[in-house]
Amino acid sequence: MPTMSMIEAINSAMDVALGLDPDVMIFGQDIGYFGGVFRATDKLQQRHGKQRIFDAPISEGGIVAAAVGMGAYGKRPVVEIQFADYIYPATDQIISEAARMRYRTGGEWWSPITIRSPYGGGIFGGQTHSQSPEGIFTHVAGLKIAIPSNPYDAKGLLIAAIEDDDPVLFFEPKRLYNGPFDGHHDRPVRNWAGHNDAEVPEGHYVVPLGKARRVREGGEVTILAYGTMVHVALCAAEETGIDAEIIDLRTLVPLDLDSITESVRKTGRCVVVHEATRTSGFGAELAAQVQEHCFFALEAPVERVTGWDTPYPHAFEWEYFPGPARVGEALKRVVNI
Amino acid sequence: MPTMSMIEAINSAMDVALGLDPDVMIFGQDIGYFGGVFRATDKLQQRHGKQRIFDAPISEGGIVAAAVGMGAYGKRPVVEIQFADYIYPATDQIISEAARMRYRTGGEWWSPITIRSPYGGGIFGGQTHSQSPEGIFTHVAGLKIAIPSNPYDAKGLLIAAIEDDDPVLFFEPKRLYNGPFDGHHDRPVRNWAGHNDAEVPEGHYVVPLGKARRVREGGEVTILAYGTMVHVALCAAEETGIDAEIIDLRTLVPLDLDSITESVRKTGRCVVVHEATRTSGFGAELAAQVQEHCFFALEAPVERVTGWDTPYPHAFEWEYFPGPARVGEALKRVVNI
Amino acid sequence: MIRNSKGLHVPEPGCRPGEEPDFSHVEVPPAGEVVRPPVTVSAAEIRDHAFRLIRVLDDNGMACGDWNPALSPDMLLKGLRAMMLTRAYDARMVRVQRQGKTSFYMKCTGEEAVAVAATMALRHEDMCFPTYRQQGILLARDWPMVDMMNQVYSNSQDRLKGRQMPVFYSSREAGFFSISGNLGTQYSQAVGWAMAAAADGDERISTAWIGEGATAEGDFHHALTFASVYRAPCILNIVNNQWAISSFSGIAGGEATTFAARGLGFGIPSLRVDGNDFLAVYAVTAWAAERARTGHGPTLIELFTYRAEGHSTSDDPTRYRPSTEAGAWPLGDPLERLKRHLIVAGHWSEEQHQALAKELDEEVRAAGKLSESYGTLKEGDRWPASTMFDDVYRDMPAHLVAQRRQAGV
Amino acid sequence: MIRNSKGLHVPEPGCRPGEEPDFSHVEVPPAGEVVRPPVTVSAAEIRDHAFRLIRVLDDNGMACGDWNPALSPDMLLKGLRAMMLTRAYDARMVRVQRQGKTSFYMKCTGEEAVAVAATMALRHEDMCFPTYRQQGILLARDWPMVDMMNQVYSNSQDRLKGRQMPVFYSSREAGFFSISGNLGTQYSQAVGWAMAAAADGDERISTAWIGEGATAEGDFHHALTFASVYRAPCILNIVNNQWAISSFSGIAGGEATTFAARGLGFGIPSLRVDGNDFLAVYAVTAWAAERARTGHGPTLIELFTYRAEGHSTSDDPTRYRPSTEAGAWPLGDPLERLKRHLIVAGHWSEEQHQALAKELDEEVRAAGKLSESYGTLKEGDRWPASTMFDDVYRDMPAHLVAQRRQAGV
Ligand SMILES: Cc1ncc(C[n+]2csc(CCOP(=O)(O)OP(=O)(O)O)c2C)c(N)n1
Ligand SMILES: Cc1ncc(C[n+]2csc(CCOP(=O)(O)OP(=O)(O)O)c2C)c(N)n1
Ligand SMILES: [Mg+2]
Ligand SMILES: [Mg+2]
Repeated sequence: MPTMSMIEAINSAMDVALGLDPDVMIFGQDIGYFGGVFRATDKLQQRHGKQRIFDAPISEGGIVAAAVGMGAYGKRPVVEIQFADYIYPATDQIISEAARMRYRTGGEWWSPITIRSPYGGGIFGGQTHSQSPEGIFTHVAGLKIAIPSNPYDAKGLLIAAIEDDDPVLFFEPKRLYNGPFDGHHDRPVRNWAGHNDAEVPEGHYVVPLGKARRVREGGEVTILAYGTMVHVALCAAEETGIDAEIIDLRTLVPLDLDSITESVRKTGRCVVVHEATRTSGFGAELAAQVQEHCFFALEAPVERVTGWDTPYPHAFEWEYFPGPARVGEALKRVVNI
Repeated sequence: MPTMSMIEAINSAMDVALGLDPDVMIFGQDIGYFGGVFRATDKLQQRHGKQRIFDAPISEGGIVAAAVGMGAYGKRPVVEIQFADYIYPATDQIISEAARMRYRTGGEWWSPITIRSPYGGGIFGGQTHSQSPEGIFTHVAGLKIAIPSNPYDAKGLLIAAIEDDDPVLFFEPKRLYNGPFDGHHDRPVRNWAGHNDAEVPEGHYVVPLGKARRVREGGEVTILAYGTMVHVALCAAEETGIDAEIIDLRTLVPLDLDSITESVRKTGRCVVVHEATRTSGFGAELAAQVQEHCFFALEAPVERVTGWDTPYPHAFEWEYFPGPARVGEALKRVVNI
Repeated sequence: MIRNSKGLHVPEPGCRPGEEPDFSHVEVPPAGEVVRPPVTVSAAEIRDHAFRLIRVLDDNGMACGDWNPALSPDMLLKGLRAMMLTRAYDARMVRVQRQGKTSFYMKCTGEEAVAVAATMALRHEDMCFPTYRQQGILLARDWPMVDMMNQVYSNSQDRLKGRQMPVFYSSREAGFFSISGNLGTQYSQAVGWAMAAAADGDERISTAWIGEGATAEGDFHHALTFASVYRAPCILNIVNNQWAISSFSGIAGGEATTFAARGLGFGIPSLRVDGNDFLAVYAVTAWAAERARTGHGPTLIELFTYRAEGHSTSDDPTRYRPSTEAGAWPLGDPLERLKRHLIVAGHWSEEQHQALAKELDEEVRAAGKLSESYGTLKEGDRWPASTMFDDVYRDMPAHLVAQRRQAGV
Repeated sequence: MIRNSKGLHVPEPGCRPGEEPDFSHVEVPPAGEVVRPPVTVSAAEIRDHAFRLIRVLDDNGMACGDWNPALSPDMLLKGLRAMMLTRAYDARMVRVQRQGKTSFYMKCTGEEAVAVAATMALRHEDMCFPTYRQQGILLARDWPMVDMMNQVYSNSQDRLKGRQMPVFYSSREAGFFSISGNLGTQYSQAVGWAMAAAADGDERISTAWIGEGATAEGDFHHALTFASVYRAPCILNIVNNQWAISSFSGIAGGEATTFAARGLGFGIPSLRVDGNDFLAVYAVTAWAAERARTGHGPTLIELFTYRAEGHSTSDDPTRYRPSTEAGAWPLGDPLERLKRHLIVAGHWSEEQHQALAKELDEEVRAAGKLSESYGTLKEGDRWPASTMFDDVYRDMPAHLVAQRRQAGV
């Protein structure tokens, strides 16, 4: 099986979708001839033609609106928001329109659209190229949210997202595009070669939305993570020697609650990790649900390790990023209660 | 002391602010000559002049942007978003600009702006005149969020918000504008006359941001609520006869954590109530924090009573609204664990 | 010359309650004056059209000039009937709202031609992205009125399952896109629809409507940008009825220029038309539709009209404008003008008109009774409450199943 | 005639890598051709200006026509110096970025006049709302270069405390508003600032810049709407450098019309100017500033120029356009053109120019060394990490105090 980086896997997912379904249309800023600022759509215009994959004006609201209209026509649009930090001008079209279309029309129309966007920090992008806004959108009924942590999942989840008849926000951890990253920013950069989850089939397959994956079995504590933080969690578990079970959520909405509660009931402890700011991040929902469903199994409060409640500061990227040291400390605190 | 409805108290707050500070400027859709669709700015243009309070185009993004620019100039703008459901076109200016201005300029510029908006259901407004989007904004570092539950607080908090040098979102429970509302929609409508908290001083005073208020003392369970839900919670406590302590948060950010933990440590039980959809609503943050800080005092999981994870459906308003019956059931469940 | 260095300019309408209505700023050029260019014309060649006013019907009910679409008496009568039906429908629905049978209603009185004439100039399979004031589209497309009423009542036969506020219709079959509460969003969606049609080599086109007030939203700009860039086959209508709730059109940016002019900046041919002139509205729509269908891209049309009644049942217009303003409005009433044209042309009489009015009232009353038998917002049948958890997603996810169970519905 | 009924029209630039650069679509009218109207002119009277190109400097370095601002040699030399300094500054900062001393950099090569000439035509106390490509404003206002470098390095003397990406300067003292990473947001803020100034009867005006690509954002539309409605005393510049990262201006809507034309739809006087002509940029800015200051409201200016280098240090323009395109660009280089004008006029010589270039290089080098002594992104001093919790709010709330404690910084 070929080895792919995450960016190649994402490219392959779109290539496959374009090949199989003539209704797939892809557009976004710089994604046509140029192939995207991260090369996610590299060569796709050359392969599938300008009518199906093309550049869009710098107008995130217009891009999502056009996708909603195309969806109403019967197309299956996939759009790119160049950085998740730039999704806000599209908020109204996402929340008031795409998310609610099926509901407000009694099922007569819907928005089978996928909104891809690189998110997260770790590339010195400062406060406007590093954000993790997923939490905001998890509050909106009608949206699905998927976030891959490796090339295999990236391709399978993205194909699932494109084929899904509901609007899906697909956030791509940009720090993982070219290699896994465990938060040790001072060590040499790795690429995906040789990584288990970098073996990616060439053709069509899906990783279903709504199914988490246990990436590490353990008995002492459950770590809930997604995206880059899965790798950080793995690293923290190794480094502390704590017998942590790690669940890669893969989809935040719908949430695979069964996998979570099963694990926490077993371990009795839970740490939630995300890069987004803490207050009202998706970690809050996870902590709330874990204590709702596993209260009597819990031996310690659910801890959250997250970005601080500040914008992402350029020079203090690594003080901001919730790396393995901070996750490790939380693990120690939690298992020692 | 005069009795004021909440809408009169809000009007009075702006009147006072306009009178005391020449830098206060107020604008929004229909708020000038007409005095606002809910009459919040009734007669203010006539009193303070067209240069300081005027109609704005139907452009929420433009309104907030203009406020940010005026704030940079040295003004203290107060803007109205006609319904909280229509705040989304302004998301980028609120999140990327107003909230981050002080931080990104090292304190050189800031956004001393107040964004007022009627929110919540109970008036058959359907899915676009009923929303409670506060949870989304609590995730954004740099914003403050205040929500009054009565005329006295409404005026005092609004003056505090206007005088605050940080951007404040001020959500007004529209169902409370003209009278308290306990969720019994089938009973005669009440007005504020005779209500304790409807005695409102004519002049200047503030209710400080960040201070909750215990509106009912009790020993069995703590209810955390804000806005309309404070009245619903009071009603549920009376109707169930459960000795609930009720805390009116008044400000979601910054949160008065001390008042919360003090109460929950005493009662050992906690129910969180809000009208917004459940997943990732502010209730998630409250539940997460309560179990973080009061874990060993808790005798039951923190329960959330909230709007369902659907848009607000026109004909099923009362099936959607988390009324006293649902709050009461949660109270019973929690105290019986 | 206006100086604002000593103050902020805040536009004010010409008159306020208690004052005499004043339309002296409204120029009413003679009918037939504006030339009709070929549909292959470039935007640059007809920039001036954005500042003119295309009119066909003159004060005597005669059709003038080369925009005259020369419609058959049948078509004219169909149009008159649809406009009269719209007005009768509106009248009843406001009445039932006042009776408390539903929560809210919005009339389009005085603007019926804007929806009806445009719809008749389109093909049935063309797609409409309306606002809440184009109920005339549905009626012109012979969509069952009782279905519309069911929506207004949120009753057991409401195809929107009681979820939307009154008048936020949706009908895929009628090519009438779901109305959004959020102003402006449909405008850029309509362009996306047209882009998809173009990509498919589909002959269908899309048409969108927006109020002059809502043109201030970003979506309006996105729509024009995308329509211009991709030459989308669509018609972008601006309904300038001069009011946005309590704000006159100056607050929307109508003081310094026309709304049609907005299109000039995008190289989109832009027409300004007498929105109360059925023939003119028909003619410009047909022109724009032909342009779009033959691959010449979008057209922007400002329909100059007047909102003769309140914004909705929630509002009292006498608080912000003279109650006599509607009467003074110089472009008249679209129904009266078309009626007169038909009579002058010998196709219609006062008696026939009265008879039709009566017939339509009957039709509306019968539909109303039928719809009420399916329930109203306050009484009778509606959808089971459990359905409020449906259609959030195509398949109900576990958390909604759990919430439905918890709701006990 | 283009038919898109059989397909979606997707604009394409005239040439791609490997092809010959092609600027045949660019009309270069003679200098001095466009008339200069009085500042009291109405938008309607000069609609045509949006489609012309105001030029003062001709190919021989002569200043022509009634837009010639007739600047003193001192002013011209000051302008030349500021542009040269900007270019030297850019050159060094790209070099240090390549050396890994900071994360990112953006040059404005070929567009120096856009910022420098405009700034010189403004008063020092007028407020600027720039994008990331108007570093020339700061240098023209004699803002210390070392302060700019400190920001680029996020070092211990960075007044933005290491929080912003390189080149996102901010200086209240220099009247240079905080640059946002989010395109377009400053445009409508600038109008708000101007509205506040007008309300105070303040003589100061605001000026905003936006890239042609970013005009597609809603903020652009909001800015024009508010500026038009309230006649805000501001200058709205569109820097049409023909590229937005890899997308040519057709993707922004520049195929069917000019960007200056965007203003026509709002009744805002709109000028199109040769952005590489220092004198022309100065002249139009001065004209617009006088308009604004004397209460005649906003002006829109399209500055037609060319982004001679990559978008930023993160991008390689040879992937999407011929590498020879910059050389073929017909409007030349703003520095060269002003230099030539000065030489032709007898105020300058090649020798003086070389000497100045050397002097400026020295100045930049010295500033660079000083700034690096305060630290770079990767080495040396920076702000204490604890300060990353400051300035989120005016007063630090309890939860941030707790987080700072937890961070152990
Ligand atoms: C985004 C948004 N902002 C505000 C509103 C509230 N609102 C509803 S209708 C209306 C006036 C619209 O005026 P116009 O666009 O001229 O349409 P008209 O009512 O005249 O047909 C306003 C402000 C809304 N529905 N959506
Ligand atoms: C809201 C938003 N969307 C996208 C981006 C990413 N982006 C940064 S610069 C750029 C191109 C801007 O082009 P233009 O406006 O023409 O300015 P120029 O770079 O030519 O000066 C893009 C797409 C952004 N910064 N903000
Ligand atoms: Mg209107
Ligand atoms: Mg550009």
